[in-house]
Amino acid sequence: MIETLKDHFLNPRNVGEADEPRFTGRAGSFVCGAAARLSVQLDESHNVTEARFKAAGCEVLIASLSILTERVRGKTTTDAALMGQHPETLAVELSVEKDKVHCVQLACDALVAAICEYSDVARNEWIGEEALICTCFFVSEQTIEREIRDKGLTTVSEVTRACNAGGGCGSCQPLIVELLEASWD
Amino acid sequence: MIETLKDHFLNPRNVGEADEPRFTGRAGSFVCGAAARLSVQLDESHNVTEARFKAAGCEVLIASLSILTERVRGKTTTDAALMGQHPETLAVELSVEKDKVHCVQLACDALVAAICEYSDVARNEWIGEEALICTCFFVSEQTIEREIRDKGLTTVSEVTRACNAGGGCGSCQPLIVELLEASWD
Amino acid sequence: MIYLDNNATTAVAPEVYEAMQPYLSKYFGNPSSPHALGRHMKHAVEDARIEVASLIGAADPKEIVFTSCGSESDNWAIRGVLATRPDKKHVVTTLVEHEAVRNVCHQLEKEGYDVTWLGVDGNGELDLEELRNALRADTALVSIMLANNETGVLFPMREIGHIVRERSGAVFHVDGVQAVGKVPIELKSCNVDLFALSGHKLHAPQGVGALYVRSGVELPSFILGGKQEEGRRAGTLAVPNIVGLGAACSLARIDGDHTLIESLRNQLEDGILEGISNAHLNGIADRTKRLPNTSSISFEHVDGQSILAHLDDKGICVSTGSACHSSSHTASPTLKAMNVPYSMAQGSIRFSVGRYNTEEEIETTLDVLPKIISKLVEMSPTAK
Amino acid sequence: MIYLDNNATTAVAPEVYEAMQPYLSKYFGNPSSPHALGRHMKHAVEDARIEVASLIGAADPKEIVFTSCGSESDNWAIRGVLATRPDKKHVVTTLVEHEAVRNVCHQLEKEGYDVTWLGVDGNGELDLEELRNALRADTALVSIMLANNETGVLFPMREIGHIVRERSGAVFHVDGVQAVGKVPIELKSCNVDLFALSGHKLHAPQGVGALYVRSGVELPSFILGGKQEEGRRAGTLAVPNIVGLGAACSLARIDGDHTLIESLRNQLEDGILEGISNAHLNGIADRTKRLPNTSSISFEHVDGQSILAHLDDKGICVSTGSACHSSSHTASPTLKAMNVPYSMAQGSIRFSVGRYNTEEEIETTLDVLPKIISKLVEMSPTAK
Ligand SMILES: Cc1ncc(COP(=O)(O)O)c(C=O)c1O
Ligand SMILES: Cc1ncc(COP(=O)(O)O)c(C=O)c1O
Ligand code: FES
Ligand code: FES
Repeated sequence: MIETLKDHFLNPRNVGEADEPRFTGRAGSFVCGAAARLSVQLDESHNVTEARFKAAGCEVLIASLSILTERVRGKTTTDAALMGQHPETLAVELSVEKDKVHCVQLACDALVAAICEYSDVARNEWIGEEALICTCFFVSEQTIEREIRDKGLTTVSEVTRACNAGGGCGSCQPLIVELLEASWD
Repeated sequence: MIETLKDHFLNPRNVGEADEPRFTGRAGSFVCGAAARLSVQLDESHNVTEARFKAAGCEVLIASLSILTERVRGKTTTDAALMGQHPETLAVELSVEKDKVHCVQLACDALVAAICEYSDVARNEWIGEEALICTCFFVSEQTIEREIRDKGLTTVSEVTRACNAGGGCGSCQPLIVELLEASWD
Repeated sequence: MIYLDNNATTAVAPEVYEAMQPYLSKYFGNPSSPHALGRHMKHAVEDARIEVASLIGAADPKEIVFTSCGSESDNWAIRGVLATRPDKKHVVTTLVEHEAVRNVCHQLEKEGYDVTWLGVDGNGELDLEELRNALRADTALVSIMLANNETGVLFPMREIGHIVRERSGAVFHVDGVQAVGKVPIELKSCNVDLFALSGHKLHAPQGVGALYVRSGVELPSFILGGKQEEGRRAGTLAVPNIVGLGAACSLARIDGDHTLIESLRNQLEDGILEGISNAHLNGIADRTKRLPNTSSISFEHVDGQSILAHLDDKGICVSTGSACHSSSHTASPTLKAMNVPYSMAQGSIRFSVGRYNTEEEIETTLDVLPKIISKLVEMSPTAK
Repeated sequence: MIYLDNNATTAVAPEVYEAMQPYLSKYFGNPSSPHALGRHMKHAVEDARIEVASLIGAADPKEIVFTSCGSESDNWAIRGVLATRPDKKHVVTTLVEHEAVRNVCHQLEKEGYDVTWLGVDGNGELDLEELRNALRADTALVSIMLANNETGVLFPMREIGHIVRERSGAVFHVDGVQAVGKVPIELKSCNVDLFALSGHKLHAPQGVGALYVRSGVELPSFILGGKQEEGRRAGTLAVPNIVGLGAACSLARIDGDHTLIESLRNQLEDGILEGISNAHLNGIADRTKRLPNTSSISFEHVDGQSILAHLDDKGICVSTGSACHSSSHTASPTLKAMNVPYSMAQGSIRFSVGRYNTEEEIETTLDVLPKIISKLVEMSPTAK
């Protein structure tokens, strides 16, 4: 176990709950019995001002949460979500063994889930002219529809490659699927 | 391995062939590949004056032959045969392991076979009034027939118990069987 | 270093090491060889066999066959019995066996055997009535452990043997791996046919075990080859290890007082249960019904792996459930069978005291542990 | 004591003992345990695995699975392969395998398998054309040793592997127990799927072996239980022994020059064949086709057991045929397969030289042996 990991496990940073306005994500595994809860507080420009966690689980889970909550502070929700989308990067950095990668994944899942909660809220509260689908990359419904139509896209990942939508926290992916289905009719 | 056995194996007594008149017995085993040849020289009173052996086999076989050839010297053929009939006695005396008892047995078999050779010759050369069946215990045909008839005997071991016949080298047992069969008719 | 993981493995005792040492240096040879070196090795093996036989009260040293570990002994016992009775397709075992029995029985199910899995109550105890009812005309084998590796709960081997004999023609195999050296055992007066043990649980080295095979019980070899062990287990005998096992059995027999070990365990168990509010004992409270050295304790809302890692950081070695689980993450089947709630089972720690622990070590543990637990409870998403 | 029985077992090398010693005293723990002691043990095991892999030229240390002995490795290989291919009922092996393969194949015949037993010629060599013709669509396994334990004759593993691959879908298992540490081996460049070795044949302690399982070859566990060895072999790892095996492999690799051993063997063999008129070599005369340390010699009209016992009396340790036979008395199947006449086979002695023999010891042997033989010839009922 490398020193960083050990240090973050033994002296976890940011244990607890973020202050309001707070968005919370959960993750758990019935396989290993671990449970994690991660909450972020955001300022008006969607930057993370605070991130905190609670968890019951192994060293890797706890250290990962401790590291992630440190790293996302000051980041935009999009960057935070992208960080959560790449557990393998963190796993490699921490030299985590293969059978423990899923614990890093759990921590990342909790982070992504917190950002998703924010995205869902932000999308619903959006009052712009065009409906906002992807809050992570600020992509409107019209833009996505145009991309689908013009380029004949058929899958979410094609859409993401074309205009980023769906490539952050992923909360908008079900909506993108709906737009794809509508375009087939 | 006890000392006597070891001594007799390393310094076997009586290797070679007895002088004439010589009676020879052989024994061998296809299981362990051992082969033994034991010869005795007898004086006119049927006492063993010399016993010698040759053998290819294990320590136990060779030591047993060495011991037997020593012990039978001066014995009557009957006592020699009886010694050969009790390999288990020698095996216990030499603390031979269970899976090596058959090697003691082989040595004894060679001794008994030598005495049998003598008995067969002696029986054929017998010129007394009544036919001699058991040369070991000097029992005549008539005696055996009477025992069979009077006591209603039906097996060789019953005959042996009744009059000793057959209890030495055993070479007369086929003849006793014939007498038993004749008595049934 | 405070080692409270003696059910996972034990340190080689200095007495054992001393006995083995010549067999790793000046003495060598194959015990099957009839020359002087071989005979010397054979004597050493036979002396060890006598020691093993006396520790477990076998009627005859010939009933002991050396193997490489407890798992081999268990596998051999089960497979061997079934091979001799191809027409009987029913096996009785429990839900709380070690994997060495459990996984073989799972495999048997795949092969078409009918396996009855006896459950346990909240205390980890069997219902002997359930056993009685499980026995059938086609029951080939009953395989029930003597002492549970996680909770230390003891099963009534003598009574079970009696029931098996009375009610069936089944062979009775006992996984005694955790019990040997910790509680008195006298097999000759029990209806036990086969009994597995493993050296490294009683201060012999890893890599040697034995199977007791009661005289008259037919058991074909598991490993075929040479005629070692009277044709019952092929493979050149592991003389240094076997000598070590003999020495360990002799040590356990002569110096087998568990009063100290038991008092240390009690001190630890009492200290934890009294001092830590979310701590709960797994297994029956009555200590006469458990091994003298084992405490399995669940800390609610907390994860066992992080307790283990924090203790490790303080130089204290323990297990979560059974050490053998530690690289998989599935919840312990033993605790599940005992109906320990999930939130508790996840936070279970096995403390297993041994010959070389001291009161001071227990005190240190009792000082360190509550702080770790309260820190973890604070961090828990489920505790309030 | 002059030990010329190194094919039966070898002395633990001082370097090996030194490597093991800490693992029998200050270091202990279960390599499956995640705490500090367990991790230390695990590292030791993984280091040993790398050593074994390099000695036999495996592509990846993960291909090495530790077992308890060569016999277990052989049994596992054969049983494991057949379990994965229940529809294929044909096995090819030779008449001169060690019992650990031979007796499993005999058992297979009883279970309904069709076993082709390849013969050997008077030199102890295989006919590869016979192998080619034996391979069939339903051949599940080919099991052929690398070096014969009695005669030291080497089989062409590389060519055999090529033929097996080219002509069939069979898995190729090699019993390499006598070869490892005596001849260079590079499995990654051969078509070998499984390869058995045993520590005590190369100066590691008795009680540890390994099976090489080529990446991608499916092989269910032989011993079921815990998840040790990535679920491939249950049972707490025998760390001291495994460390010993690692050290022995490292020793064999770094200090693996057999020039001295070979010259001693040649001196002995030449001395016997030239000096004793009824002595005949068993196995091919060409020494490049035999192990560098082994001479099997038959002394006509004389019994091997008594030669052995006389040599033993003079402090010289040898074997009759294979040491494993010594408590049974059946003639050696290997010599029988080579058509060695009965009167010669009975008088066969295996001399196997090792790392610690000296020229002086060979001279003593060459001085003592002719006297013993002539004494025994004199005593023989069949010699004239
Ligand atoms: C060729 C061969 N295979 C297998 C074995 C069996 O090895 P072990 O005795 O370690 O089980 C031996 C050793 O006797 C051998 O020589
Ligand atoms: C109850 C029980 N049975 C069997 C075993 C297996 O023993 P070994 O690891 O020696 O194979 C163990 C040890 O882990 C055990 O605790
Ligand atoms: S809203 Fe996060 S990826 Fe679109
Ligand atoms: S002749 Fe010897 S027993 Fe009768």
